[in-house]
Amino acid sequence: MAQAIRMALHFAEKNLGVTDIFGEDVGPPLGGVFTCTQGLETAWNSPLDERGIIGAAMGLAMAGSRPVAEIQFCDYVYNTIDLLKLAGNTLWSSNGQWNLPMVVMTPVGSGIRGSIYHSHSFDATMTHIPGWKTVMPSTPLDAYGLMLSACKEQNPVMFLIPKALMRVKGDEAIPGEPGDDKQLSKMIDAPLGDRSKWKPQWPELVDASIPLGQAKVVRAGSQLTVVSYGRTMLLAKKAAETLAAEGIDAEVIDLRTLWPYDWPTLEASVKKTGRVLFLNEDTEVTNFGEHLARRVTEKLFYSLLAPPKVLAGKFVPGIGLADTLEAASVPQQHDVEQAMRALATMQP
Amino acid sequence: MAQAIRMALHFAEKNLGVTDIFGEDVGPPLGGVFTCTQGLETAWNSPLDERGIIGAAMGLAMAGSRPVAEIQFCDYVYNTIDLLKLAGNTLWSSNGQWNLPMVVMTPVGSGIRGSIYHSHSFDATMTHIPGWKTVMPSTPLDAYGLMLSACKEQNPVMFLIPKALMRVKGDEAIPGEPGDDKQLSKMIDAPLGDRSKWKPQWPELVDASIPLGQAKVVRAGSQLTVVSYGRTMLLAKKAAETLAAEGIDAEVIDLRTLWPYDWPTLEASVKKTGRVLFLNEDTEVTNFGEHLARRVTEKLFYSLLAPPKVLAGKFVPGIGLADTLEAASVPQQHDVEQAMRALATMQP
Amino acid sequence: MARDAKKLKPVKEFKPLITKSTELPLDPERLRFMHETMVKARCLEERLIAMYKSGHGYFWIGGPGEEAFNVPLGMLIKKGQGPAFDFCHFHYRQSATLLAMGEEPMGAIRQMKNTATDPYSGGRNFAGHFSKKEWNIVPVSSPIEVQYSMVAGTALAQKRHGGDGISIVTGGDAGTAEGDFATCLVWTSRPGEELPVLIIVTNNRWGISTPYEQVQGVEKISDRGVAFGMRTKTIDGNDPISAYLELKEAFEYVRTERKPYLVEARVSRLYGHSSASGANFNTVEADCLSQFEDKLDAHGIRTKAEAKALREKYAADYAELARVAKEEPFPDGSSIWNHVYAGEAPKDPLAD
Amino acid sequence: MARDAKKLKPVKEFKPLITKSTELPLDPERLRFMHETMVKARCLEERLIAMYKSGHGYFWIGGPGEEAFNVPLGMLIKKGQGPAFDFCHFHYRQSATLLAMGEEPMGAIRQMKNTATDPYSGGRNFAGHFSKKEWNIVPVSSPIEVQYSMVAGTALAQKRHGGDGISIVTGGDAGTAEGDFATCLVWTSRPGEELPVLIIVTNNRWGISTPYEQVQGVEKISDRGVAFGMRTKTIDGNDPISAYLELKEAFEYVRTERKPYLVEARVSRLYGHSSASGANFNTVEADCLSQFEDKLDAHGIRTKAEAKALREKYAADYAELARVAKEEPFPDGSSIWNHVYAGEAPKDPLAD
Ligand SMILES: Cc1ncc(C[n+]2csc(CCOP(=O)(O)OP(=O)(O)O)c2C)c(N)n1
Ligand SMILES: Cc1ncc(C[n+]2csc(CCOP(=O)(O)OP(=O)(O)O)c2C)c(N)n1
Ligand SMILES: [Mg+2]
Ligand SMILES: [Mg+2]
Repeated sequence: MAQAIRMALHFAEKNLGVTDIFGEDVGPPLGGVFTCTQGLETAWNSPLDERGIIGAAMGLAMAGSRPVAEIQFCDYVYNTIDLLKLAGNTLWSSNGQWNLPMVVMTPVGSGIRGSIYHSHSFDATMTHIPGWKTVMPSTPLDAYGLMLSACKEQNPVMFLIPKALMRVKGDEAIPGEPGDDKQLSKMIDAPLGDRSKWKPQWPELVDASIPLGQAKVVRAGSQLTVVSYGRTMLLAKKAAETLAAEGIDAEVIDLRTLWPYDWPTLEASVKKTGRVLFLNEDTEVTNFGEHLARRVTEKLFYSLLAPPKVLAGKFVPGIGLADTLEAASVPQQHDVEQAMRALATMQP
Repeated sequence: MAQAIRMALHFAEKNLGVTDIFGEDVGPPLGGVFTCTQGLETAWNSPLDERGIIGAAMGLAMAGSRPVAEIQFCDYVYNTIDLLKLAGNTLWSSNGQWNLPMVVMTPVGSGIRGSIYHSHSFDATMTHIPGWKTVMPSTPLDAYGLMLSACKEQNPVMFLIPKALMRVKGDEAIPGEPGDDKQLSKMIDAPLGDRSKWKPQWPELVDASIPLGQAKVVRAGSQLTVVSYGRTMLLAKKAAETLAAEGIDAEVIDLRTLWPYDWPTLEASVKKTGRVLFLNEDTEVTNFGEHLARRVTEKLFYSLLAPPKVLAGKFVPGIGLADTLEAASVPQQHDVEQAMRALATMQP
Repeated sequence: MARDAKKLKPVKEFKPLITKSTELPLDPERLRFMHETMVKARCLEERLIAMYKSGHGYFWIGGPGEEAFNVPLGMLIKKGQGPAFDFCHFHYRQSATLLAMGEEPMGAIRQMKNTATDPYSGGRNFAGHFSKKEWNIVPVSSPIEVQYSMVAGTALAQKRHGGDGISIVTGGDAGTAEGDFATCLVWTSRPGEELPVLIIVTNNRWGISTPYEQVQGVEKISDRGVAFGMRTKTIDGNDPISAYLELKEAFEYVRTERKPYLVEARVSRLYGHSSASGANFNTVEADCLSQFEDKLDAHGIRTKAEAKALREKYAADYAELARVAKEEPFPDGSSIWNHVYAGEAPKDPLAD
Repeated sequence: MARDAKKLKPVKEFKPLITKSTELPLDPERLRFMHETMVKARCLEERLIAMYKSGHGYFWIGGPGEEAFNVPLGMLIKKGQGPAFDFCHFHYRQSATLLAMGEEPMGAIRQMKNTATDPYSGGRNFAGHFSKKEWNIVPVSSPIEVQYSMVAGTALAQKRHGGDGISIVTGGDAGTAEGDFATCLVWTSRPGEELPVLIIVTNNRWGISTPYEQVQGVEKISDRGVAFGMRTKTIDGNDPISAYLELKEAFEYVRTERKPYLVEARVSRLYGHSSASGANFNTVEADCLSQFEDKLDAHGIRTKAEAKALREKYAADYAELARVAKEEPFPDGSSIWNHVYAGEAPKDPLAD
């Protein structure tokens, strides 16, 4: 997924008017702690100051530039919430004068043994901030296509990158990318050692953008619906396969855009199955899955065969380093299967 | 309510070990923009720096002092969310070594024509932060009693003050307060003009603390439950009276402590009525009312006669200054009545 | 770009700075413009206060007492849209600057009254919260000091764009305690990437009720720029002549060197912090307007009687404008859905 | 208070600073202690790196290269619990300071291995994230620079408490771009309310991969304190003798004057930023330990052979400790509910 984002940003700086890709260690030589910005022409290193990063992105957008700003880990975005709110209300406060075409991207979630400060989720906090669009892909192809749309947007977009999936290879190739992984790596991954003379060789990329606001039905099913995004999406997909073998037929929806989200797709699915699990890994109190559950319950109550279920992170102050702690804190494969099974078979 | 908080803080600095009451304009001469800290011995003016305020409170708590820090309006707390998270995880991260006995208080909500930046709610954001207790009174007596408990706590407490109720007089007196409002004002309100020689005359106050985590059934009823807190609590109470005249018997619960909240009281009420409205004025996406609705739905689904309803603020970037805008953005008396009526009469 | 070029002309064309006809270091025409604009600004703020006091507005905040600084500031701004022109990141005391740039007073009055016609926020925001995209005036927002974190962004675009457009940021003394002020110093002074930002602090020695001396150990706020290798100075913001000359020097440096300059201006706060603190005239602090009027009179540039007449004229004009605004409609409740997203139809996303 | 008094004694008692028996300005015993502690610190970090590289830990970050500064720092700290003693607001490169204060190395090894026995975080936090309430070592947390916002709080309590306890805060050069660094300068220098804080910046001229010169226009970071009227200096952090003497002067000032002092120490980063950047030895930067060993040898205080023997001894000792830690259990999954709230039983608040 890191490569997909890098290719999307390359396409965007070449074709979509992106002028600045910046943040801590985003420029050469490192090109981002997850390599998402290696070899990009407009990438530069900022001071270690998240408030300055968001503020500069806002200013650039105001002056007609098109910034993509990175917060190195979403764990470090929390001293900028006022600025994120401001970016989200500037158009509204000025009664339509100042829109802010800017993208903020940041790695989120658990799964790399990141301990307390490299495991945070940001979807709950972000979806509570009006005026933004929020995206979270679970495949490289979606990451590519959604990033292109983000870079075309007239409004601020928060692009959440599930860090557990950074190095995961997708089933579907990005148009233009060579079939061979090694070849791609040779072309666009910076070499070890001295990089001062290195230049990437970009594949011929095309505008395979994916509109914001469209969910994807990853697996059609009839007995229950699972709605997820990011790392837990993969758990849901695998769990659906496991349960299929047990005779439970689950529909799996990848939300992809968290705000504005694809209500028609959700509605149709829940009307069909009558059972729905909202799955994510942010802590579970005042969680975005609870918003989705509330809306489904309010609107589709009389179509429901069982209470909508939210499976999310435990309400603990952090994700501990030891594997045992992380496993107990955020949904694991087993938890997802169990929740789906329970939901599918629940009777009054 | 401002006087109640002031009296509680006086009691706390005299009897509960509170050492520092500080924030912007908290000390003399002003004693807080809402007069909550007039005449207090340990009140002092901080630099205009919210991060410094929260940081200093944490440091004071670490060193064995007992701070009550004020953020002048919750609208200005959003650049400190990282510090609030840190305060909430310090005990946990240090495996039990460092607890932080500190109180942060801040005015919240609409109702004073505060426009975009003096109308924010903070309950959704705050209840998503683990390790804190969060309180929001709707009467002066509760404000008094909950503040005393907050000042005794071993853990960080966020004390949200509904600013629309700052000047509202309660039905029940605070033990020790003179029956006559004018007399109380003469005793403890700072005079206009030169205050350098003024000293308050405190009434004889007692420890009327109210334990954190206990809701109050404000009105018993059988046909539906309304759960609220703060400004909207008063709307709920009044609406219940109006609806009673129409033959609809509503139970009204004042949550008072948002976290940890009083699940047994909620559960008992919803089991009885089968219909529940969660009412607050924070924006409605990823809202704390949605958490409550989710829990009720998951646990009490088969007792429900209608879908739990969340009535909250519209998902707009701000509350506009003009009355028309504010009225359209956050629940008003009429909206609450209408929602209760609809809920009470809803049939499949 | 055609449009840009058209806007290049300043508010008013003046003769060369130093003239022989007076000992004052500015030509009389400029001095009279300055004075008249200061009068307009004072009368406008006093009208807004009067509106507040008579219930035609919920909250007042503004810049009376700072006119001697804010008017020269506006006179030096290169107004227009886009990176070729100056960007203005202002706080809530900048009405005099807008007037000096040529803005009509009616907008401020409408915003005070929160009518739908308010050109800055459509009745959504407080008085003094200007926003004018045509002139690169970015929305004034209530949170103190956030503008100092944004200004590097517009300046970076300007540096890249070329030309002499600069970014200007203003804020108060107390606000410099926020980390954003330091952010501004850091981001505008990166080696080899210095940014054309005129960093201004108007020091009135108060943050609401808190005296500067009680909470800040910095003698001269401008000194905070020294470690960053930037030019700095502290100037008298109560004298419009010296303010003009000092600002002119700073503007020229930033425009041509494309580097930051930190200017602290000492100013008065003549009606207290805001309506929340009563908005009554403060008789202790220096009144830059009456001082300037004394000087103009002494130098035979404008007599006291003329000055008084001007004050009366504008007071009457703005009272009339307020009467007009009072008849204008408030925004419709349903308009809360307008402009949540650019390019999208207004709607409640959760409506059935 | 009885307990406080007992703890007053420093790590080790030394003779007077300057002795006649050597040209070096510190007595041989102190120099040998310093050296041995530096060796311990280096060996400990190298063991942690080895653990990481062999899969016995997920992430390493620490302070090799900073021993010449961090050991003297620890020697000067007045350790104990409560406001009578020094409070330590450290970042993640401070292991040498803890060892100099008398800490056992086993804790760091356990934290690296994230065992339940980790005394700092119970297997919850990364290596180098110390916390020890008994010695006022407040929890090291990953977010850069937040400690600079908290330090005023402990110092305020200390100033009020009386005595000579001070607060010490450490962090890196890149981090000074965060607003919290400025917050620290503002809050420690309020007029008449100055706080006893030793503000330290260890400048290794890197923030992960970003060179200092690329992003910061400040020549000497210590200059940022000048505008605030505080004492400042930039010192050589690679020489433990001068670091000791410079720190001693600063400690004494802060202890007795009860005012802040900003010290910037120039240090090396000998194994790169962290395990994320490979954690390999950097042969370009100065190695304070081998330089010090040359000096001690030249002055006949400790021969190279003795130094080598010490290194071998501690390397072996810590390898053994790591073997012990490897056998220790990880925390139980259910322990996530421990210590969410002080004084309350562990539980999932949403459990049925
Ligand atoms: C972040 C933030 N904190 C607090 C406030 C409340 N507030 C409004 S103005 C003000 C004082 C500002 O003082 P100063 O920066 O000196 O500017 P002045 O008003 O004196 O021009 C305060 C505390 C705010 N608007 N924003
Ligand atoms: C608020 C925050 N932003 C980003 C990071 C990621 N990060 C960890 S260390 C580091 C560089 C710190 O550099 P410096 O302050 O110079 O300290 P050094 O590591 O060089 O000692 C960064 C960017 C973080 N931990 N916290
Ligand atoms: Mg001021
Ligand atoms: Mg560094």
